[in-house]
Amino acid sequence: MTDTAAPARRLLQGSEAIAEAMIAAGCRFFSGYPMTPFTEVLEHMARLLPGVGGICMNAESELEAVGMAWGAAATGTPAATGSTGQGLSLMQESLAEITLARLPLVVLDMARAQGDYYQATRGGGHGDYRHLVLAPADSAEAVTLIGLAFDLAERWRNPVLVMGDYYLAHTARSVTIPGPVDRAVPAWGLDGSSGGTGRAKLISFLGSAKQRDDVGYDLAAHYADCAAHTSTMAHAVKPLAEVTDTEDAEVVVVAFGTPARYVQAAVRELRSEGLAVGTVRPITLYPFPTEAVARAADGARVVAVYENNQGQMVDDVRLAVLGRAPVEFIGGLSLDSSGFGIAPDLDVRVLKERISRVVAS
Amino acid sequence: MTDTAAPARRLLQGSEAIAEAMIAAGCRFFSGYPMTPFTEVLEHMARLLPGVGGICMNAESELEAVGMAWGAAATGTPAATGSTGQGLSLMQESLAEITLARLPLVVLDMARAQGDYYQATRGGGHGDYRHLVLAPADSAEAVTLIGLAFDLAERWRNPVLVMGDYYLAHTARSVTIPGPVDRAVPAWGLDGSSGGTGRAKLISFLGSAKQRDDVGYDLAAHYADCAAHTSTMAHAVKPLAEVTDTEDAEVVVVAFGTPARYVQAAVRELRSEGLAVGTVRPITLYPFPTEAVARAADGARVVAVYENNQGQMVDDVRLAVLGRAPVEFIGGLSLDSSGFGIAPDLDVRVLKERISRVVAS
Amino acid sequence: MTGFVPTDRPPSAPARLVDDFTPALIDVGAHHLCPGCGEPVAMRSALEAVDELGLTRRAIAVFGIGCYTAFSNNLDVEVLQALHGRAPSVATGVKRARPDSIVFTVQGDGDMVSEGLQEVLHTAARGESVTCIMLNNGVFGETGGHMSAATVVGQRTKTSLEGRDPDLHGRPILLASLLAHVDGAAYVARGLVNSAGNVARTKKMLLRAFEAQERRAGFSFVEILTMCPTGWFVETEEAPGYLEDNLAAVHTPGVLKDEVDR
Amino acid sequence: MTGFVPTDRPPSAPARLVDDFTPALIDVGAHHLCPGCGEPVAMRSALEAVDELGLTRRAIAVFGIGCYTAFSNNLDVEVLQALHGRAPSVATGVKRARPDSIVFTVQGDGDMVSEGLQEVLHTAARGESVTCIMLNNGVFGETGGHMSAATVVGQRTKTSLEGRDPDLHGRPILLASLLAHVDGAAYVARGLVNSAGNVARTKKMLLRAFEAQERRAGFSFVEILTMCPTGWFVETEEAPGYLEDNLAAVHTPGVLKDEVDR
Amino acid sequence: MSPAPTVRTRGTLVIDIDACKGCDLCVDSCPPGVLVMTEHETNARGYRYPRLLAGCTGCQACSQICPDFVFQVYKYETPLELPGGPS
Amino acid sequence: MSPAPTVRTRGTLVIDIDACKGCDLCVDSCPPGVLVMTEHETNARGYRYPRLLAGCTGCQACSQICPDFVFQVYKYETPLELPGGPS
Amino acid sequence: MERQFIMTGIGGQGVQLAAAVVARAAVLEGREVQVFGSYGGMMRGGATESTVVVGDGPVESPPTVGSTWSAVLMHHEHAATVVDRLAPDGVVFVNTSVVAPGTVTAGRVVEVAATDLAVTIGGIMTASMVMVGAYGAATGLVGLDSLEAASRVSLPSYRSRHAELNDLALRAGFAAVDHGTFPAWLQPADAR
Amino acid sequence: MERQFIMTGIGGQGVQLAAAVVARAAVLEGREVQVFGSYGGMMRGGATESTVVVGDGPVESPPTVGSTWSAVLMHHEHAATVVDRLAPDGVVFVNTSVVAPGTVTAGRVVEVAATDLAVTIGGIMTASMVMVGAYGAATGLVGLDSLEAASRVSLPSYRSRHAELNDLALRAGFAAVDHGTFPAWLQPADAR
Ligand SMILES: Cc1ncc(C[n+]2csc(CCOP(=O)(O)OP(=O)(O)O)c2C)c(N)n1
Ligand SMILES: Cc1ncc(C[n+]2csc(CCOP(=O)(O)OP(=O)(O)O)c2C)c(N)n1
Ligand code: SF4
Ligand code: SF4
Ligand code: SF4
Ligand code: SF4
Ligand code: SF4
Ligand code: SF4
Ligand SMILES: [Mg+2]
Ligand SMILES: [Mg+2]
Repeated sequence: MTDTAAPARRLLQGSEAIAEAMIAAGCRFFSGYPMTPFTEVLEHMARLLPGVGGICMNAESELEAVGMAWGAAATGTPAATGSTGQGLSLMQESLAEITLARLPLVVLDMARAQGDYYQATRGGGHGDYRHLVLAPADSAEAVTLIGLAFDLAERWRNPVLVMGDYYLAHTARSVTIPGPVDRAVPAWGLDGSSGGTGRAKLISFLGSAKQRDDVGYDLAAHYADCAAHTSTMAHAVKPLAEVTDTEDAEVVVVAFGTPARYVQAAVRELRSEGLAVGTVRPITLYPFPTEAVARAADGARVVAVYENNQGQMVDDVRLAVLGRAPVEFIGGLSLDSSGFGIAPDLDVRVLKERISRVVAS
Repeated sequence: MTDTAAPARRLLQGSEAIAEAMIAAGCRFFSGYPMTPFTEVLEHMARLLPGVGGICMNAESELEAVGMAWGAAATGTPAATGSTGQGLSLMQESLAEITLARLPLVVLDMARAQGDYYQATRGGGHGDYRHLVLAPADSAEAVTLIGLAFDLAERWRNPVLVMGDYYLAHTARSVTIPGPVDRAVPAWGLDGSSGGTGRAKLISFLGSAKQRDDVGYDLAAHYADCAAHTSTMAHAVKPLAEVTDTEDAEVVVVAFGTPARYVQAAVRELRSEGLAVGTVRPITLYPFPTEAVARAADGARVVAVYENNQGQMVDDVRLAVLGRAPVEFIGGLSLDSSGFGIAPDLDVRVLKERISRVVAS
Repeated sequence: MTGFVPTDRPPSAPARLVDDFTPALIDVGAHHLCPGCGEPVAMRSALEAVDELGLTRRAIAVFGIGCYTAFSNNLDVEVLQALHGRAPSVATGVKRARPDSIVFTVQGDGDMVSEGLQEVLHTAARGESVTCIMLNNGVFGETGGHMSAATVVGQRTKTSLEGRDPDLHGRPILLASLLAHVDGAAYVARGLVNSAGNVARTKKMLLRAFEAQERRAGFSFVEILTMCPTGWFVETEEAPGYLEDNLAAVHTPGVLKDEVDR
Repeated sequence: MTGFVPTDRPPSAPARLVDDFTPALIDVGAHHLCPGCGEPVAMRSALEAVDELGLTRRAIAVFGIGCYTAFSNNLDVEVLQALHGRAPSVATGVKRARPDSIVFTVQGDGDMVSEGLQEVLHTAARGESVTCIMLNNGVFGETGGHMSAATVVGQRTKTSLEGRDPDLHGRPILLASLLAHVDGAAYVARGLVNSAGNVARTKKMLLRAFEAQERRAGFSFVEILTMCPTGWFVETEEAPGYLEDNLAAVHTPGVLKDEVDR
Repeated sequence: MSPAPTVRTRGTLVIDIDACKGCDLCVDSCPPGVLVMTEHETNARGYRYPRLLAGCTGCQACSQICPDFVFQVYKYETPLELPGGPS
Repeated sequence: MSPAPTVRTRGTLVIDIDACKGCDLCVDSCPPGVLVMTEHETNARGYRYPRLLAGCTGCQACSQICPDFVFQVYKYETPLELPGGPS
Repeated sequence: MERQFIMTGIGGQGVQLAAAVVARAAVLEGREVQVFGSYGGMMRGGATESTVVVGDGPVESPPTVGSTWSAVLMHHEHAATVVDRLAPDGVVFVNTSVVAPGTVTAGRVVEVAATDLAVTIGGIMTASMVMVGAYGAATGLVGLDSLEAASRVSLPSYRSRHAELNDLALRAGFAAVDHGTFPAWLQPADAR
Repeated sequence: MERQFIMTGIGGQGVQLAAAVVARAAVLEGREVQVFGSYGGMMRGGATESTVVVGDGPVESPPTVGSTWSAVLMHHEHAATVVDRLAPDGVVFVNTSVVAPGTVTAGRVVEVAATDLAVTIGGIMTASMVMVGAYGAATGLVGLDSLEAASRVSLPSYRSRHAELNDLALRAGFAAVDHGTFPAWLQPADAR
């Protein structure tokens, strides 16, 4: 649904809003392989990028998509790739090593439910690495977080994952696409020009020490640097969360992404029915808003967690609450037969019922 | 190092012990792609399997290796594959879906340090699925756990991951390989013979409902079944841990795999020097021995966690301790320049020093 | 209505049933593929070949992911569902573990030429005794009509709206032609199902491919060009002609290699 | 000692230096590759070609993972280290983002014919304006001498101790030959470095491949057969002959395709 | 009025009208051209569908090309002469 | 005693003995065959290494084939006649 | 304040387009809007449903709603699940050319013979537009001008010749019912 | 009880093989054994080290040890890191053909001109075997018979013609030092 009249506010489906936001954020390279509901973002990028002098590659597989994005990122071009969680599974080796090569990259997980939380926040690949993870709850927020993702990727030279879902992709909202951001080509980007200077650039997940510096590959040092960097980043990046009505809440419900919108709606109704319920919606999944959750849990009798999966974020909630209150899982995988991520459970009545049960217990 | 004299006890390197134990456990199909320190297991399997009528495939990549193992597993043949954590990254899509296809498979992660804990225990792939994870600390235990892995895989029709490392692969010990286990071909295994009966078998990660049953792919039902199965399995499988000297311990150190042997040695020395230190070594990483850790933590002043990574299992320890005692991370990634997983930190003196610091604090 | 023969019940004059509604080894005839889709026709041919050769009780089909996957839980031969691109390796595992079975894959061009090109080439080079069947419509039907590595130059798809442009998107990989150059492949053929005559010719190729497997001559491969009116953005009745003029003009049908008797 | 010319210092008679210790664009001459390894020789040729064509200030090398990776942090051209098998896609990303650069990959046969076969084929089909260089020793040198998809029949490796057996392991993929059949490839050649003459001939191929890229003729590819005495289990001095008699007898050297001027 | 012309008919069909998706493939592939699509009538799913004229040969071209397995094909033991033919 | 035979020598080398890994490739590739490996002497890393006889042409065959970049090759401005030759 | 509007029918009735026109019209009037569409697959005759939420501030509702202030039923096939969700005082517009009059008893019912009207103006496929015109008239959720403007930008360029027909349909619907019977807003958007 | 034995040298000295022979000999005597070897890469002259732990019960030591009861130094190059780890009363065997006598001052030193002895018996590459023979004699950690038996099974079949030479070397070493000077065990394995 494109609003060609292009007023300040436009009615855009999530996929298109994300694509437009990426272009505005300076993204000039995108590569992907179709998979619902990521496909639509790819289609929009294929349509939009050439117009701004960018490149969109219809890669022949997810492995090739992430490889292409890697190459473009290494030139300092703001780049992104993505898929559903399933396609991202194929990219895990590269995603892990791109992080160790200290390259900025924005990765979209247009997930099919919320079962990719572990993959996104723990890194499904090998070794110690972390991506920053942002989870918008609607397309308006997606527009903001996409901008943030490119900023963070550039600032930290680290992949930033943005987790969406089928609802986000297919829900149109009136959004405002911000003005374009100009990103300078970073000094470390490859373009060939440093060849023959005696200091030709090297970008490698094995570290950037050169043999002429008498170091050779010093993997231990490189990994230690990367680990220190991850830790600095994790502490420096501000965890974001939307907190509602938790001051006096007996029950605090934690949920993220589009499902959180359903939880919030259910909680609003329960509040209006006189129940002392509040919500925390983590917006950054890594770093997790541990403090916001801990603070909300402090006065609560019980903390409930809703996720459209078998219980993954609940780990992070428990780590935040650390015994201050019991943590109850009220989620569970819900999917219709398309498998794309439409969830029968995402119904305010169902959620009210589950939350009420926790309140009553 | 092969002891061709073949007495009851043989001096076998970890890789060879694992291979011999797999053969004894009934493994008749193995596929892999070389990557140190997994390569050696592959070489031994290539040598040993033909002799027992089994098949070892030198796959052209990790993706193809896991595909071949998938096919063999679907025939009901006890099958295994593996790699390092890096190679397993490439297998994540398949490993996730093999689980949803309810197939037994043993997967070796001959890891390069301990950075694959998240990947192994959370599933690096998409969606909700879990592998059972076993982490031997030496080749003798590896022999036992390999047997257990094949038993569990068969019993639960679920992949079981065995996590080793460079030390395990390259350390020879005197071990006894148990007698061969005979595994019956399961009724669900494909061999073509059910064709034309009106009830031809179907093995699919999309569920095994057939259109003639008027169900079509009922993904929601299938995923719900799988989730229920995972949960039953996680509760039924007995978590294993080796616990030493925790009754009176002020400080409990938690560590797994070969590094735990170093921790135990350090703790033995500290005990003999009069310090009240104990250890918990998780042997099953999933299900995690939550109770054993919780019990050990109960009287302790502090729980310390050593891992040769930037802190991954520490999540599970915190989830087990749940605030009963402070949990301190005393690990950190340590690697020599080969990158294969030899760790300068794995030195009893270094570990004693770190543990003493926790005791003193 | 005069002039029409009644077709709502079997004939009253003595007659022999020569073709029944639901083809051999397909459980349920109704399916959700689009009107005019060539894939059900190709599936039918493959299963008829299995049936005619008496391989029903030994056959194991390994499915990739594409529109044809709708048949994977609808057959009366054993089926193993593999991931997008991965069927040849999975088939290899099956065949090596059960050497007496007859193993064939069903994959699309997106599956086999894009996502999983390497799998089929390695499987062929290994001379693996399996049969790979590719339903080639030059497009990702399932995701809504995107360009694949087999899309021909000029073909309109959702990702090549102006037609595939060789300068921008490169040229198609002619998989059967490539496979014919791989040593381990014993039989390589390319058929099409845009007319009854071509369906019959394609069936012969399938029969020969299974024969190659039976005789352990090596890897066998049949590519079947199928109509995808939806993904091509053409009317169903134009699709057979579009197939002929576009796809078949580049992916030329015929037997490219037959070393079964060697 | 009589009869030997002193070689511990430059000559005292007037003379011109025609070849220096460390080749052009290699930072440090010393490396840890095995005695008699052909890979440093191939690396040298590739970099000399870059140097001679004046491409030094525009070149970006994308490395795969194999023994040659030892050179990836040892060059005076820009280097991007890719994963095992993945260099062609990474090179594609670089080239598309920086169309004025000259992008080439350095990969082994394990990297390119086993793990990453699909990447190079797709890159070629796309007609990507990059040069892929494969160092083919028919073996995974780095992991200790295992069979690759390019290992020739009869070749002994750690995973084919009795020699590669076509019935068990299949037959090698002749990548250059296959690529020559892919439309987007403009230049495809196979050289070898087992003698000074062959080194010179191979260098010419490399020069031509870079020229193809400069002229945007399409994808260019040079396969270089290299000695791996360690992985072949032969003495260093036997390796050049072994290469000739075994690998080169199957992977036949020569220019397989040259459409640069088209 | 001359007697209605007849046409030699060696086969016939049963058509599962509601299974048809109106793609026209059968019509185009019938060698004697004895299949014609309805013009306005649609089946339960809203598609036009084929009807049979006299002159079917029982060749199975329609059943082999039909993506929706709509046809049963019969061959008469003795060919019939049915009214119809070129009109 | 006749005068020692001489041989026309158009080039010469500097050899970085300690960089050599004793692979013999240079020796086999030298067209006039003026490189010979030591028999017992080894370099610092324990490898035999090549030595040069008179008659080098400066053709660079050795330097182009040497995997360890052991050679500097010089061409004399005027060829020398050095003692040596067939012995 | 948020107003929900669910439109349902079967594939081919133009339901998604008509709902999008209402949504765009609301955007043109400065409202905040959210639209979620779902279709029952690629076959003809499958269920198709669109949920539109219009608010004067950022929409808080999730993409699908448990309770709706208004609904438009184009076909009886999948109407039940929508009627179920109708708020007690909800307004429901029924296409009585297809759905037998009197079938729907919940909420406050507005009956429009939309398909008949559409045929009259010369395009059976504009029935949904007729319905949306009527909806605008009765609720004032969006005005006729906005609907017409929105209809134009919602059509793909190669279909612009349909624009006139759509305008006719919108107007026919607008004229077919009483105006302002079930006001969506306390005051119109421009008076805020 | 556990006894640690670290053998170190440079690549090409046969260190890994000799250490494996000690380990296998201990297995033959019914002990529990653990061996971890590390090599400095594929180049000649790199460090090579093997850590053997022999116990009468399951070995508890990790693969590498911080402190060792005994060591064999074949070359001075990488000896320091081993001498560092020698227990205060540790026994260290020094190949004085290569390491200058008197160089090592830590622990209780046994000097053996192993390379010279090896040359005498006709195989310079058996120096490590000589050393191991001497080690067996002085410590009794393993007996000569076990060493000889272990040596034979440790050789790859295509090298069996070296077996005799190895036996000679083991015996030469065994004869070169005083027996039982630094007993590893309180009593021999078979008397347990
Ligand atoms: C790894 C992975 N990537 C992407 C997809 C999404 N996907 C499903 S089918 C398909 C394309 C199918 O095309 P083809 O194989 O040609 O079959 P067709 O639908 O044309 O019959 C894609 C990209 C997937 N299932 N898995
Ligand atoms: C995904 C992955 N699998 C396996 C490896 C281990 N590995 C490193 S190099 C190599 C083979 C190298 O062979 P080739 O490309 O022929 O290069 P060569 O060493 O022969 O020069 C392998 C398998 C890896 N690095 N990454
Ligand atoms: S999209 Fe194409 S391939 Fe898929 S069902 Fe429709 S016509 Fe067939
Ligand atoms: S293993 Fe082979 S390729 Fe690797 S360095 Fe040694 S000789 Fe060269
Ligand atoms: S059987 Fe042959 S002749 Fe009869 S209707 Fe079908 S296609 Fe026509
Ligand atoms: S081919 Fe089948 S589906 Fe198509 S019109 Fe004919 S009967 Fe109907
Ligand atoms: S330069 Fe030529 S002639 Fe001189 S030593 Fe080298 S190879 Fe021989
Ligand atoms: S080629 Fe080089 S490394 Fe080999 S022997 Fe000659 S000088 Fe030494
Ligand atoms: Mg297709
Ligand atoms: Mg190689």
